Amino acid sequence: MINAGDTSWILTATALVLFMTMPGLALFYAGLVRSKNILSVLMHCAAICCLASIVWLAVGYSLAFSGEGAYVGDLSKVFLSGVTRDAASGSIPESLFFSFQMTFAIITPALIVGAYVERIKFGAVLLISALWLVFVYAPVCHWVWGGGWLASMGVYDFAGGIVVHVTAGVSALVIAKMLGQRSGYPEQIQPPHAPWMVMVGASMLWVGWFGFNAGSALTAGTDASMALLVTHISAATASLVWLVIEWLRFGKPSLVGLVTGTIAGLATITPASGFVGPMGGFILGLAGGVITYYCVDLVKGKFNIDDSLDVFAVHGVGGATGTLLVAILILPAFQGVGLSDGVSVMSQLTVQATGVIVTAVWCLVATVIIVNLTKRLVGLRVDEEDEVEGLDYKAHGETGYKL
Amino acid sequence: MINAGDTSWILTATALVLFMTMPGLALFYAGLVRSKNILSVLMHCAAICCLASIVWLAVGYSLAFSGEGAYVGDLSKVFLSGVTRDAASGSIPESLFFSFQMTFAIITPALIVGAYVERIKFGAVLLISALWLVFVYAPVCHWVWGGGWLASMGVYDFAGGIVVHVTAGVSALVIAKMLGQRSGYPEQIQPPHAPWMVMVGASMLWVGWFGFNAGSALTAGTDASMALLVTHISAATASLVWLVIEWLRFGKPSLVGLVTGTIAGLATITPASGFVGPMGGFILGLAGGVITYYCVDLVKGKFNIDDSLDVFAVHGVGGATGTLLVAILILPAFQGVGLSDGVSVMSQLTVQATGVIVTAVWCLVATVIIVNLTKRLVGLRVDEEDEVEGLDYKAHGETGYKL
Amino acid sequence: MINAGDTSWILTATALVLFMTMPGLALFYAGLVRSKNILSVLMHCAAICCLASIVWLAVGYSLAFSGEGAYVGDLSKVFLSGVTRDAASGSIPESLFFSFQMTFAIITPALIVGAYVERIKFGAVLLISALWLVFVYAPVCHWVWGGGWLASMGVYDFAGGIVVHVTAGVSALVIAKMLGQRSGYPEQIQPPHAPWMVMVGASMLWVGWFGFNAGSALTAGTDASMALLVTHISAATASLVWLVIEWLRFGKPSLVGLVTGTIAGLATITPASGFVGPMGGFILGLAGGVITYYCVDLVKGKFNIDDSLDVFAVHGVGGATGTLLVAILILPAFQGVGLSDGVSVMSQLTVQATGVIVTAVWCLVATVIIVNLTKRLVGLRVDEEDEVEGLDYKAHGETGYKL
Amino acid sequence: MKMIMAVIQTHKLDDVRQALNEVGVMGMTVTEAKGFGRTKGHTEIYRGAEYQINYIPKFKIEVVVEDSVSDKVIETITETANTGKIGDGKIFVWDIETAIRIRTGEQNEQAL
Amino acid sequence: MKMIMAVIQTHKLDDVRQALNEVGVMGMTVTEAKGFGRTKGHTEIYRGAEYQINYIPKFKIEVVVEDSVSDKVIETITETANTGKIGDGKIFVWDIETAIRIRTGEQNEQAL
Amino acid sequence: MKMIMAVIQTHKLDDVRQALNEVGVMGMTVTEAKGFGRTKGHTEIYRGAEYQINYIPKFKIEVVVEDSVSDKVIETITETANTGKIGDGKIFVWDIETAIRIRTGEQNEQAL
Ligand SMILES: Nc1ncnc2c1ncn2[C@@H]1O[C@H](COP(=O)(O)OP(=O)(O)O)[C@@H](O)[C@H]1O
Ligand SMILES: Nc1ncnc2c1ncn2[C@@H]1O[C@H](COP(=O)(O)OP(=O)(O)O)[C@@H](O)[C@H]1O
Ligand SMILES: Nc1ncnc2c1ncn2[C@@H]1O[C@H](COP(=O)(O)OP(=O)(O)O)[C@@H](O)[C@H]1O
Repeated sequence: MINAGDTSWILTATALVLFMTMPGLALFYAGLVRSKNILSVLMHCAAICCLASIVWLAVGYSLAFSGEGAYVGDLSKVFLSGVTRDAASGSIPESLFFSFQMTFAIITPALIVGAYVERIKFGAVLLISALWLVFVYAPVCHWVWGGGWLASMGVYDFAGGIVVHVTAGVSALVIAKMLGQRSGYPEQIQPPHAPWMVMVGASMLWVGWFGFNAGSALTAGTDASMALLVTHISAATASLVWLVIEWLRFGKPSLVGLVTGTIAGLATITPASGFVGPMGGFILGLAGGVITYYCVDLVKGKFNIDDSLDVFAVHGVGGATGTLLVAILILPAFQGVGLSDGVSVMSQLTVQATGVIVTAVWCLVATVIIVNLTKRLVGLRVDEEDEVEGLDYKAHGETGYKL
Repeated sequence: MINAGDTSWILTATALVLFMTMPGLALFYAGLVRSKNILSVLMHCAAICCLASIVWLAVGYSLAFSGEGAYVGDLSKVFLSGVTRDAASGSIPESLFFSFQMTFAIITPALIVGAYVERIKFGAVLLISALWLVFVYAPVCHWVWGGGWLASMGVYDFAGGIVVHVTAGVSALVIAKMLGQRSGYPEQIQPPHAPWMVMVGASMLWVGWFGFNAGSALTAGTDASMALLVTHISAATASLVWLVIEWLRFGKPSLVGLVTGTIAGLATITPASGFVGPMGGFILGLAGGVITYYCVDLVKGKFNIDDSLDVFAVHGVGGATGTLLVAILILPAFQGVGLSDGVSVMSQLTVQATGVIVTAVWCLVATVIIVNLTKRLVGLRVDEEDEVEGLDYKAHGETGYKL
Repeated sequence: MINAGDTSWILTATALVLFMTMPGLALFYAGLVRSKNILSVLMHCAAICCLASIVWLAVGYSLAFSGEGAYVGDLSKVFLSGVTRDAASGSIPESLFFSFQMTFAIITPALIVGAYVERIKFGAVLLISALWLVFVYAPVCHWVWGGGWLASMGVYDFAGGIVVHVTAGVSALVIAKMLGQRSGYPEQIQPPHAPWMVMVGASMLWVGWFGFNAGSALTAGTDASMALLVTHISAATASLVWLVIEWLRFGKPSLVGLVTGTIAGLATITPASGFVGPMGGFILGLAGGVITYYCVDLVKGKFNIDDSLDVFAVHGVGGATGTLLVAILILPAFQGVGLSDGVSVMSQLTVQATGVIVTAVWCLVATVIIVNLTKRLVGLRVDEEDEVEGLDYKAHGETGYKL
Repeated sequence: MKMIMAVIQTHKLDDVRQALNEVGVMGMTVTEAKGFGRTKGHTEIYRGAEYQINYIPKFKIEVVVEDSVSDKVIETITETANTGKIGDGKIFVWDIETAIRIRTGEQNEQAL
Repeated sequence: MKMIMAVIQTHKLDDVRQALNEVGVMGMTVTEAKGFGRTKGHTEIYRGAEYQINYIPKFKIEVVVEDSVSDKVIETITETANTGKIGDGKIFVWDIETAIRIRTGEQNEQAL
Repeated sequence: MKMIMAVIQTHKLDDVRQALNEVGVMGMTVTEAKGFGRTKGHTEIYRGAEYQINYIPKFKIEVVVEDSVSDKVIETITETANTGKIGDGKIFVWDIETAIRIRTGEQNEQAL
């Protein structure tokens, strides 16, 4: 039976999560690249938003949320056929549940954009994103939220630590590796061309994340309220962690550093947001902030992979951290909701780890195949000259700034 | 009896629709002009927002939503006199209904800004907008939503295909024609000075449009949920249509092109958003995308009218398209809600066409009178030199960028 | 007993009020300074947002909203200890009430940023903000909203005329005075480097203010609806007041002027938003607009205090104006809710005045101490050279624009 | 060859460019500049106070031409950039020793 | 006449302008430039890594004056633009053949 | 001393800078410029219509060097800035009378 209060909140949450991508994430990423590529990044996010919506309507939603399969849904709901106007999903209309989930299916491939900016072909962006949604996102979404095998194991992933951040992060790393570094990397790479734009994007992501995490309660009550609270605390804490580390290390805390911490804190709390209390949010912010900071170094410095905007280090690692720690921070001792009866921290931890690892492996395998296929069909990189002159004009015929 | 869930959603929707104008539409338009006029466009939108709010309180709301008249309301609710604090309108407070409708009365004249940018006198903007609200918007709003003659005929216009987009589009065309082209048009006209700003504005419009269309349900239930869904699908589809056309035609899909498609798709679905299903949304996106794309050429290329930011081609034509197609796509065959008993597609189509045509004619006549009057009273255009040097400094004493 | 409709609205309102600071206020302020300091201003707002959240969780909320004390709360709710997941506060979860109030505790110290931009040490920003929250904001919040002595006196402050605007305004003036003017003030001070950014920030503040004022009803009903309406009317009216004054005085109404009026109108209506009707909103807009306009001159021109972004003149004076006028405009004669039985306008006015004056005095005293302490501990100003070269690079190692 | 450097009003750039084109100038280089001269800049109002903007945006044009045509070019610029208002700008001329076209390495007259 | 072109620290512009004003310079043209010299630019930190920004923002001033006053002008700039720190910049001087005021067509000395 | 002014393709700046460094050029000043020459600018599509962008962004490099090394420097620029495509740019050279290092007041050769 449909509840107007719950429906009202999820309508709002859907708007908030769309806002995270359009324009939140788009601005966050666009400010980080060089000015000659700003429009291409905005274009990637916008085009993925549109394409993902159609793919979700066509097959994505059905593969994720229909049928009884352990590994993937069926095709009974393609184009929402058979879903009547007044069909309900819990206390909200199914049409709304579809839309809310769609906004997740939009932002997840858009997160990956950060891995391949400034050098990828636009055609490859579209093809990779579409295939990835169908073969990676939809199945994993089914495993965790669609009644699949991980759900049956009792995995905890409230708003997408596994479904969104681990999948995006791992696939981002794979794509970055296969695509290769930007020409002139790392010497000629410049710091963000518009830190103010990065901050604005991050702020929009923060606000939108309330819809992302608190909306995942699918009702407007205590779960949503506590989810909002812990989400905020984790974001604030991780931001301060980055600020402090930079201050100690370089004597100058930076704006881009602080807001990177914000995103790290948000990604980390995501899987736990429905299960932990304020203290849990605080601890996750601390952990997520510290770990992601050092992982950025690790990926670029050690592995020497040009995951250009640090999607893996921030989202993948952050999401995984939260997914694992929830097994402990869920305890009432940390103001959490507590584990189900008969479940021990260890056993839950095993389930959580299984979820993270199996998902990571699946992302790795599938992404390698998708990227190779794309390479054959449309090619991956623009040629050197276009890359040097910038994608804005070369790929889209526009220039970012005309002052 | 007031429902908290419905009220909650319409409070949110009101914020979303205000957000569409401030700053959504303002940024969308400001990014499209030359940098010497960016502030004047923001100023037009902001000033209209303030002025329209007061006009709406003074007479607009009363003319649109009071009394029994077939053509216009009465003055019983000027300044909301007689509307008690706890007066209800359906399941929400009337004060909220007033505010929600006010945000429509704000964005509609603001849409027209796109027709006269870069050359109009600021005084003319204010005078035209105020008169237009009283003599065009309020009456038409009454015809369709205030129990006027079109409502009695059973016209379908869920969120403003006729009331908002046809009125704004037609009047925009008239004003552009009467005002004349920008000096140096078309040779010296430059492409958008800040495509990134256009994209940000369009994204905000997209998100805000959820409040516009789903809010028009005035309740938080299945109607609102399905309206949100089809609105999104139409926007995504039309965006991809523009992307594909540009790609085929020029080999380079542009960011401004894609987001123009977004707005076209949103305008097109508006009148139909409460009556059609996903398939209807998809078809409207296709139709709206294709038709508006070619109408832009038509107006500027053939008619040679400098409707500078294509208000007529995108909003007028899009809104009209949706208003007509709803008569067909409302059928259950397309997942629609179906026509009322005894009504045939043809008869409904006639009603819809009547609404569009009569409204267009009224806009034409009234706008011609309003513009002529304005010309006499305050003049229409700034002088050539001010136009060349830019309105930002000449009309507002400011400069857009000081880096 | 928790109501989903009310909860839904306050969840949304919380997001809206966070949005006011991140990025609304940050952009509003960043656009007003010179381009060499844009990032430092964004950094101040973002860092305060994070720090204030943690301080609020640690002690702020408890000091403001726990216990029976007349002057300050107790420590029973530090880190929300003892607040169970399903604890309710009225018809919403207490966790949500905490978060909603937290967003107020974030924006209030952030408002003060406008007083000390372009010359303060980053360390001083953090220390002053933290101490100020604990020793000024939390107590005053308790006086008015936490059952303290002003509440007992029956003071009217619906959404923070005293708690937010008077406190921020007065403390801003004190800090500006103690900090001293920017080097080269006033000759070398430049007008806003990015008026467009100021307008975008102001627009976000306007939209977010719906959450601020209408959210303060803590329910989704007639109070929230009327609060939204009067808030909007006051904002629109005050904007037009500034527009008209500038037009008459200089012949050129400016964008920055108009949106400054918007903020003035919003600050002025805040304390009255739950008690007055449309007419009251209109009158408050007029009064707030005129008074703040002339106070800006007064502070900078006469007192010669470099309250750089006019926090006192716009927020302090606006908030005080509304706090006093509510005693009259609350009358049914002005469509208000009326005074409680046996209370006369005069007696209420005395209560309101007492609230404003005592709060102002407390802010003055406490701020002087806090600033002196900060001076000793970390110092207040960057050295001349850093100030001349700009805080962005000198304090944060970044540059605002790389085109 | 001569370097002809002109500082002109921003809104005159297109006219000057076209005029130079017509007298056969093949190329020019333009930079945004801030000018300061008799015209002491404009004022902007911000929250009731007047602020002096000391510099006026100008375009600086640099054209290198053969000696033979330099007078014609100077004349053309003087005419087209002229509005008779203070702030119209200046033209400065000096000798160029060598000119090279990077693409081909051609020198002097051939390079222009 | 002489063209005196100076590349200076950005924050010295106002001082230099005033000083030149006092020694009677009627006009100058300023452009934003990126300098590269002994001072090898600054570093920015981005997510834990240091990035070298090779260029330092500078202002390029161009003043054309009569031969007689050029030494005075050069001196003035050298003094006011000097901070004693590396990166203070350079002054380059060369001969100008003709100067024209676009507004009036006046030539040379009259044009300055 | 000679002023060597070169207008080059924007994406060639880093290469040129490094090359000059290697031949011992201690400093240079760079300004953003809009070029106009044989290459008549590019076109942008906006809502179905083509727009001509008349100017192409270029970088203008100014290097002052001793006469002795000027040929080497010119050569170096010509080589590194060359892509063989139209629009590669130009180099212009003229005599400098005086050069001063603001920081020290050193003159001419010592100032470079
Ligand atoms: N002596 C000079 N050296 C270099 N540039 C100059 C000089 N005098 C004027 N200019 C440039 O010419 C522009 C116009 O000069 P100005 O004196 O304002 O107008 P007018 O030349 O019509 O008297 C100035 O803005 C400045 O850019
Ligand atoms: N040979 C040169 N040609 C042109 N500009 C130069 C030259 N050398 C230095 N400059 C300009 O002067 C600025 C300051 O020079 P630099 O060597 O950094 O400091 P200093 O002159 O105090 O040694 C440089 O940033 C550059 O813009
Ligand atoms: N006569 C000239 N004076 C000044 N700058 C010039 C001149 N001719 C060309 N330039 C500059 O050189 C650039 C390249 O010239 P162009 O003719 O387009 O290519 P190319 O030199 O390869 O023929 C132009 O964009 C312009 O900036």
